[in-house]
Amino acid sequence: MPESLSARNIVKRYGGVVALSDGNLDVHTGEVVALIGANGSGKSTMSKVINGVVVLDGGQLLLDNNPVHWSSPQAAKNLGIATVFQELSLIPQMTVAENIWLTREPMTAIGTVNRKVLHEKTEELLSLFRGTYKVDLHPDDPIVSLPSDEKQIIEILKAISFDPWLIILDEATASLDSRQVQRLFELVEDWKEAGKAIIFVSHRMEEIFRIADRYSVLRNGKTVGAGDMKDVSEKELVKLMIEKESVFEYIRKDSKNGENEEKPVCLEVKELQTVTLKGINFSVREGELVGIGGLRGQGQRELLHSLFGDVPYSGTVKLFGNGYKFKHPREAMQIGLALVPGDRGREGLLSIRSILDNLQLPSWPRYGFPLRIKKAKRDAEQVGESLNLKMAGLEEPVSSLSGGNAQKVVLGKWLVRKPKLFLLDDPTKGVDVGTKAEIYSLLTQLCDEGKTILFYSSDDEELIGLCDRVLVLHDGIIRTELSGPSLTKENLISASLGVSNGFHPESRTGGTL
Amino acid sequence: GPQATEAPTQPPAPTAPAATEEPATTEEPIESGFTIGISNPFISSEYRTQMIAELIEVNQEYMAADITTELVIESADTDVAGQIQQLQNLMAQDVDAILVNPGDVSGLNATLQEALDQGIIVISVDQELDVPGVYNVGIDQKAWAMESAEWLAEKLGGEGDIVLIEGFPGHPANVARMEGVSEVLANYPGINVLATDTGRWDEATGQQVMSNFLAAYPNLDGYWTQDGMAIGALQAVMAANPAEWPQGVGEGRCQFLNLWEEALTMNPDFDSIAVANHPGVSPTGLRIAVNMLQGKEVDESTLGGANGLSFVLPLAAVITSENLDEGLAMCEGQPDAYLLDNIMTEEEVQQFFVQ
Amino acid sequence: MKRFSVSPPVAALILAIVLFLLSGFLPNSYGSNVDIAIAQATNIVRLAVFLGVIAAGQTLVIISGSEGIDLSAGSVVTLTAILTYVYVSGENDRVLIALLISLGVGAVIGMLNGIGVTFLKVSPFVMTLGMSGVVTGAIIVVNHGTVSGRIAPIMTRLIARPVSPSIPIPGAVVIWLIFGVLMWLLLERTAFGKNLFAIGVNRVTAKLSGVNVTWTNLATYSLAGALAGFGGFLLVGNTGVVHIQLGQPFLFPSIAAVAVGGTLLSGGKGSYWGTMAGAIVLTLITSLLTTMQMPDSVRRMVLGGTLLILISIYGRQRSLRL
Amino acid sequence: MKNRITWDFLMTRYPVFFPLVLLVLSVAINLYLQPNMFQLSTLNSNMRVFLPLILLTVGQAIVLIAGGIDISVGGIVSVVNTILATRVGLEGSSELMWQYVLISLLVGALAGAINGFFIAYLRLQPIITTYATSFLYAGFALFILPNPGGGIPSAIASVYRTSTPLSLPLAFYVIAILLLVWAYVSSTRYGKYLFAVGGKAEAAYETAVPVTLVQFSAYVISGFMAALAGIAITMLSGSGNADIGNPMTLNSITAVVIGGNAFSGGIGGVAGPILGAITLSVIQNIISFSHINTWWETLVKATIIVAALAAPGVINLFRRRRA
Ligand SMILES: Nc1ncnc2c1ncn2[C@@H]1O[C@H](COP(=O)(O)OP(=O)(O)OP(=O)(O)O)[C@@H](O)[C@H]1O
Ligand SMILES: Nc1ncnc2c1ncn2[C@@H]1O[C@H](COP(=O)(O)OP(=O)(O)OP(=O)(O)O)[C@@H](O)[C@H]1O
Ligand SMILES: [Mg+2]
Ligand SMILES: [Mg+2]
Repeated sequence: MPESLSARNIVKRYGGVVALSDGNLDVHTGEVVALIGANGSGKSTMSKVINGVVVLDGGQLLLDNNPVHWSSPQAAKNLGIATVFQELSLIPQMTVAENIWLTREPMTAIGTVNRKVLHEKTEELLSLFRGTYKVDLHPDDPIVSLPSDEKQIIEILKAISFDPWLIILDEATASLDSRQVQRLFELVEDWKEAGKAIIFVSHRMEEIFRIADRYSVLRNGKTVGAGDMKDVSEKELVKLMIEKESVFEYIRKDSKNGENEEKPVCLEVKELQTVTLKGINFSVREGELVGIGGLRGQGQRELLHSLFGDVPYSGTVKLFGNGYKFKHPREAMQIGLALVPGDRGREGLLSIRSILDNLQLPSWPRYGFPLRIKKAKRDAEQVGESLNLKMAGLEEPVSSLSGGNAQKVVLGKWLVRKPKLFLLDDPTKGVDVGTKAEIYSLLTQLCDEGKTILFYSSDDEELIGLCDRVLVLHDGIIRTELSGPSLTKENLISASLGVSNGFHPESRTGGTL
Repeated sequence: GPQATEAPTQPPAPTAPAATEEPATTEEPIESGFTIGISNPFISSEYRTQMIAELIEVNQEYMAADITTELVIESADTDVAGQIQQLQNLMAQDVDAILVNPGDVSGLNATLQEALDQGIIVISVDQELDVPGVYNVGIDQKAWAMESAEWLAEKLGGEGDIVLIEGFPGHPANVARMEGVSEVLANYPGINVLATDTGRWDEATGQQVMSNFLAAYPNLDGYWTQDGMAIGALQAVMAANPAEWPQGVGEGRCQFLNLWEEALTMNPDFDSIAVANHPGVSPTGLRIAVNMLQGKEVDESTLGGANGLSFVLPLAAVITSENLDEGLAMCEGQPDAYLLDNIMTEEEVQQFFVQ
Repeated sequence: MKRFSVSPPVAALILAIVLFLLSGFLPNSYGSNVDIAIAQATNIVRLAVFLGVIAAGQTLVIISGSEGIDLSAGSVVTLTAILTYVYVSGENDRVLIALLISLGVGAVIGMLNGIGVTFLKVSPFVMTLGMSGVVTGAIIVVNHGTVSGRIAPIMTRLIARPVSPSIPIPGAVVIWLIFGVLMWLLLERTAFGKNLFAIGVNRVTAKLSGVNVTWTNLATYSLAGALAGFGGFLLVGNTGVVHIQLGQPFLFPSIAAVAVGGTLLSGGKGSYWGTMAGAIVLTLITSLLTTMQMPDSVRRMVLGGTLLILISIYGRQRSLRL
Repeated sequence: MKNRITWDFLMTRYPVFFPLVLLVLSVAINLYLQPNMFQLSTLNSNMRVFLPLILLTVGQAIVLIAGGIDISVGGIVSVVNTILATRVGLEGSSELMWQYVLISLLVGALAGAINGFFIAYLRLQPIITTYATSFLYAGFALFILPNPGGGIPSAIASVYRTSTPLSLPLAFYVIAILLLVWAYVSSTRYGKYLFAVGGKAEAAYETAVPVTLVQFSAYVISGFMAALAGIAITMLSGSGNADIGNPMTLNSITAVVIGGNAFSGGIGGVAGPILGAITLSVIQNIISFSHINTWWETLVKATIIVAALAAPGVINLFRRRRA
């Protein structure tokens, strides 16, 4: 088993776009290296260089100080390099078991896949995350039917299924809730102990400081710093990443809580029921920023999507004083709603279309006939600037953007329309710290302007830092509402686990939460 | 009919020379109550629709006279396997005779042999088959083509540049026709064939090919073509309207005759000849089949073809500038796609039988 | 480093011109006679018009994605050509209504396709193939060999004849150019066009961005049917006669024209300019093969080979390994 | 909820379910119209006619599973037919036949390899590529045999036409073998690769599946199956015709879809398409025996096929209405 892998002076271009100009990375067994950088700085590209998915334009890979060259992902895999891809590498139509073991299926003597062993081995892997699934996963479940966090877990299990020595986790935590992240980190500790090497990519500083031993920072495709985690502070890292002093200020609006009391109610939900939701009641006032918390898959997505007219429901929804029952998102948009969906590739983007087409998709009808393209471009450019979008041009396909920049497009297309009520499903997923801060200030600014925001996040810090109050969903109902002083991490976690505020039954009895 | 039998009908002994050896021939021939099957693998053409319509019409006569009880028509756009299935289905329905317009010259042989073995009378219409025991009814394709080629050569005075637009290369009818054309042109060394192309027996393609030819050879003297392609070719000439119109061969279809009339208004010197490969051969074949079923003996001296089993029918109509008016009169009340036709009467088909 | 790239429509057009110029060296070709060369070029473009118009609907359904394709286009062309022919029966003042009938009948058939594809989730390939059979069946039922009619002089005048004696460009070509501009407007300068591209790429995204996917898809198939109907109307104006297989020979070439024009067959990306160029290239190749004397077998092989080379030049998909 | 899962479960996990229902239904109707349908001679004469399409459909099904489409299969059938008809000839020996059967299979695989090369290695779009190669193959067939004719010895043809070992049509054995081979192949690693590549090629590539090789192989298989179909139809017709395969292509695709395979790839199998191919042919029989007016036949047949294609969708729509 190899002991170390190094990337030296890596150059990688996509057509005219330079993704990496001078990428460097060292990783040794028994350690976790955090690969950090802003959106589009080249982290995923670096991962794909290491696992042989892309062709190098320059530089060298060294395995135990010997130059190696991958001719295909197969070659890297054969030498024990496994990857959790940011955009996942699962075949939707195939089952969990088939996906995990694809290319390494246990075989029978006559050359067929040994389904029994396949089942057993899959069950064994699935048990690693047991308890964090909403409903128990089965080896025969097709991938299409899974929510995004469970897909993410399958992708992780797939990567570790062949006992690699190097595991690349490219934003593997972005879709996971805190409990799942916790489980993953426990596993990472085990792997470390077992002498594996781990490359960890994440935009969550807290996670990085929790798990990583060393760091390596990319900025615009160039490695600008590396070292031991114990030697740096969060501020220093951020500065390396984005060449700016810390932007880390959540703008809490405690002062405003009172103000909002007088504002009119703009959203009122009564007994909303769907397949997963079992009767949701709440109301939101104009200008409020209300968070939705809870573990993944408790109905948050369904709540946002049903409010947006994408999922049928029963119950009543009053918006801006009138009752509505939308049959199509278009109707919701018309009265000023906007939805930023959680799965940007599947629900938010038109991959092969231009950035312009993506930004303007909901707004074309506003540009008359024939469409006033020049004006559309100007508007799109403005949004791009306001979001700090890193792109080669509006005409480039959106697939050429890095994950975080693509996320900005998903958010940006609604800004063009100036909606009144935002429904956000994990809008900062995969977004770098700098941009996150910008998005936060954008959101607070929107609220100041009288817009209302309903905001789900898988990042608890974000909910606490940003929201006026948080509705915590558990098993399809609002279990707890937290606001003001009760809005603490501890309360959020216990409420997420289905524990009512103030009580600490079952597992948490001994804790000091 | 009362005589409808489940046992295969006995064919009249003399007409099945090689195929079957009947052990016990019934003495009195069955005179009525016949079921006749039609197998047609191609429907997307006016020739075939006219053919089917005429078959139905002629059969009405026999039905009225209680001679036939049913005409089972298997007609669809299909391939060789599909036509084999058609024939099998006809056999499964105990038909007494099969009229087949074959989509493949030899692909049906084994299946037709099975039909013959069951004692079914098999007549191939429109296309000659080389299966001992199978009768053929149709025109002489070669003679048909020679007629119009001869006219063209004479019209040009044996001198000039011409092009040829043929049907499906490799299709037996086309092969026979092109042979005829070559034979005629061999007698006119002054006529120079610049190019040959396929119009796929299709008006639009014929038009396209002719347009190309007109663009490539602005001084063309004449063109020879056949069937529906003639309409497309004339359309192309009218659209291009060259200073000197080439002389061209036409088709015995009302649409063409109308177009001819119209062309004369553009260019009074235009001349043509219209010959039809008429669908009436099939209903004539039906009459022959019925007569055979009724036990009439075929006068083999009237037959031709490779196996001496071919009924060769005369051409239906040859329209030139002399009798164009007659042709137009024949089209009176007929649809545009109507092919000038001739179905032999019951009396006329008696010429093929021993009196 | 700026990427060097030529858009597929331009590439196809350049290719057509080069091929045409090279064809001058072939025996039996125009050689050095400019008049004949122009006549030949005009003729090719004129022939391309009908393929081009029939391929317009094809372009739309292919862009709409989810394996969108319209295999009923050929039989719709035949049907509307027959309807026009029968209805007009030589009278100029019936032409406009005949045009509306053609568009309407085409749209209805297209809508049936659309219903099958959007609501019943039948894959477009087989849905439209089945519909093609239904339409052919209907043609046979309605007019088993009894078509009677005639096109009106004004149709011949506008479609088949040159614009004026001094301008030897056929009317059809002018109609096609106007048609091309309208198609461009539709695809690039209307919200419908933008929505069409969107559903071609990702229907879920489209829906969540307010696009009425169902309606857009339905409208696209209906429009494609209507355009095929228009193709039938134009075609009969050129041929002057009808027959049961009038439109069928245009079917697969119409798909090929779309592909040669650089439109992504998997949807979401493409242009009508490309299809126009593709139609010209295909017609050109067939015409050139016609004037070259070779057996039909060789001709088919050359056509297949040329198509392969054409799409190899610029029809290549993204590599899995970047 | 439970009910819904059962239906979806049947439709997605057992794609054979619906085609089986269709087949049973159409066979029942056919049986009603033609009571002697299950007599050995009738059964055999039907099955021998269906077999070429069945073979072709199996190859098409595999290409569709792998996310492609092959519209050159008819051309390959023609090439094989013309090779056999010209090389073996009406007077040929059975050794000669065997020899050219093997050569035909190689030729079919080679033709498939040409398709596979352009699609997998040059990354051209499948529909248009196989459309182009269909001209190559059809042209080549015409080149080999410009005029219909030739053939194979009738003794050999009659082996195909009349063999009924153990009182079952030969075709049943062929179908059984096809099903067995597929049952094996689909549970091998290669089988998983086919589905993975058809499901999502990029993800398969990142998982180190040899994507191009798998795509390539699917076309080789399709070419091989087309050659088998070509051999079968030559045995059936006993003669050569360069256009013999052309009309079969679209039927093979319809059969695959009736058989429950998704056009988008990654789903389905081979059993469904085989049932689909038989159903298509049985529908033709139903039309024959129901004695409807000739002029209506095409319309009725096409309508039945469209209805069969739309049936699952109608059922789903109805179910959703209720839910
Ligand atoms: N397939 C592609 N084609 C063209 N450009 C690409 C492609 N993939 C990535 N890029 C570009 O390469 C650069 C680096 O992208 P990469 O995905 O490595 O960023 P990242 O650091 O992973 O960002 P994120 O945090 O947003 O995931 C970006 O500018 C991106 O636009
Ligand atoms: N995940 C998906 N992948 C591909 N196509 C999809 C997917 N989800 C939906 N579609 C397709 O999108 C089309 C429209 O879906 P849907 O009916 O949900 O949207 P809509 O028509 O915009 O909404 P509505 O019917 O409520 O007006 C359907 O044809 C469906 O097949
Ligand atoms: Mg990334
Ligand atoms: Mg819908």
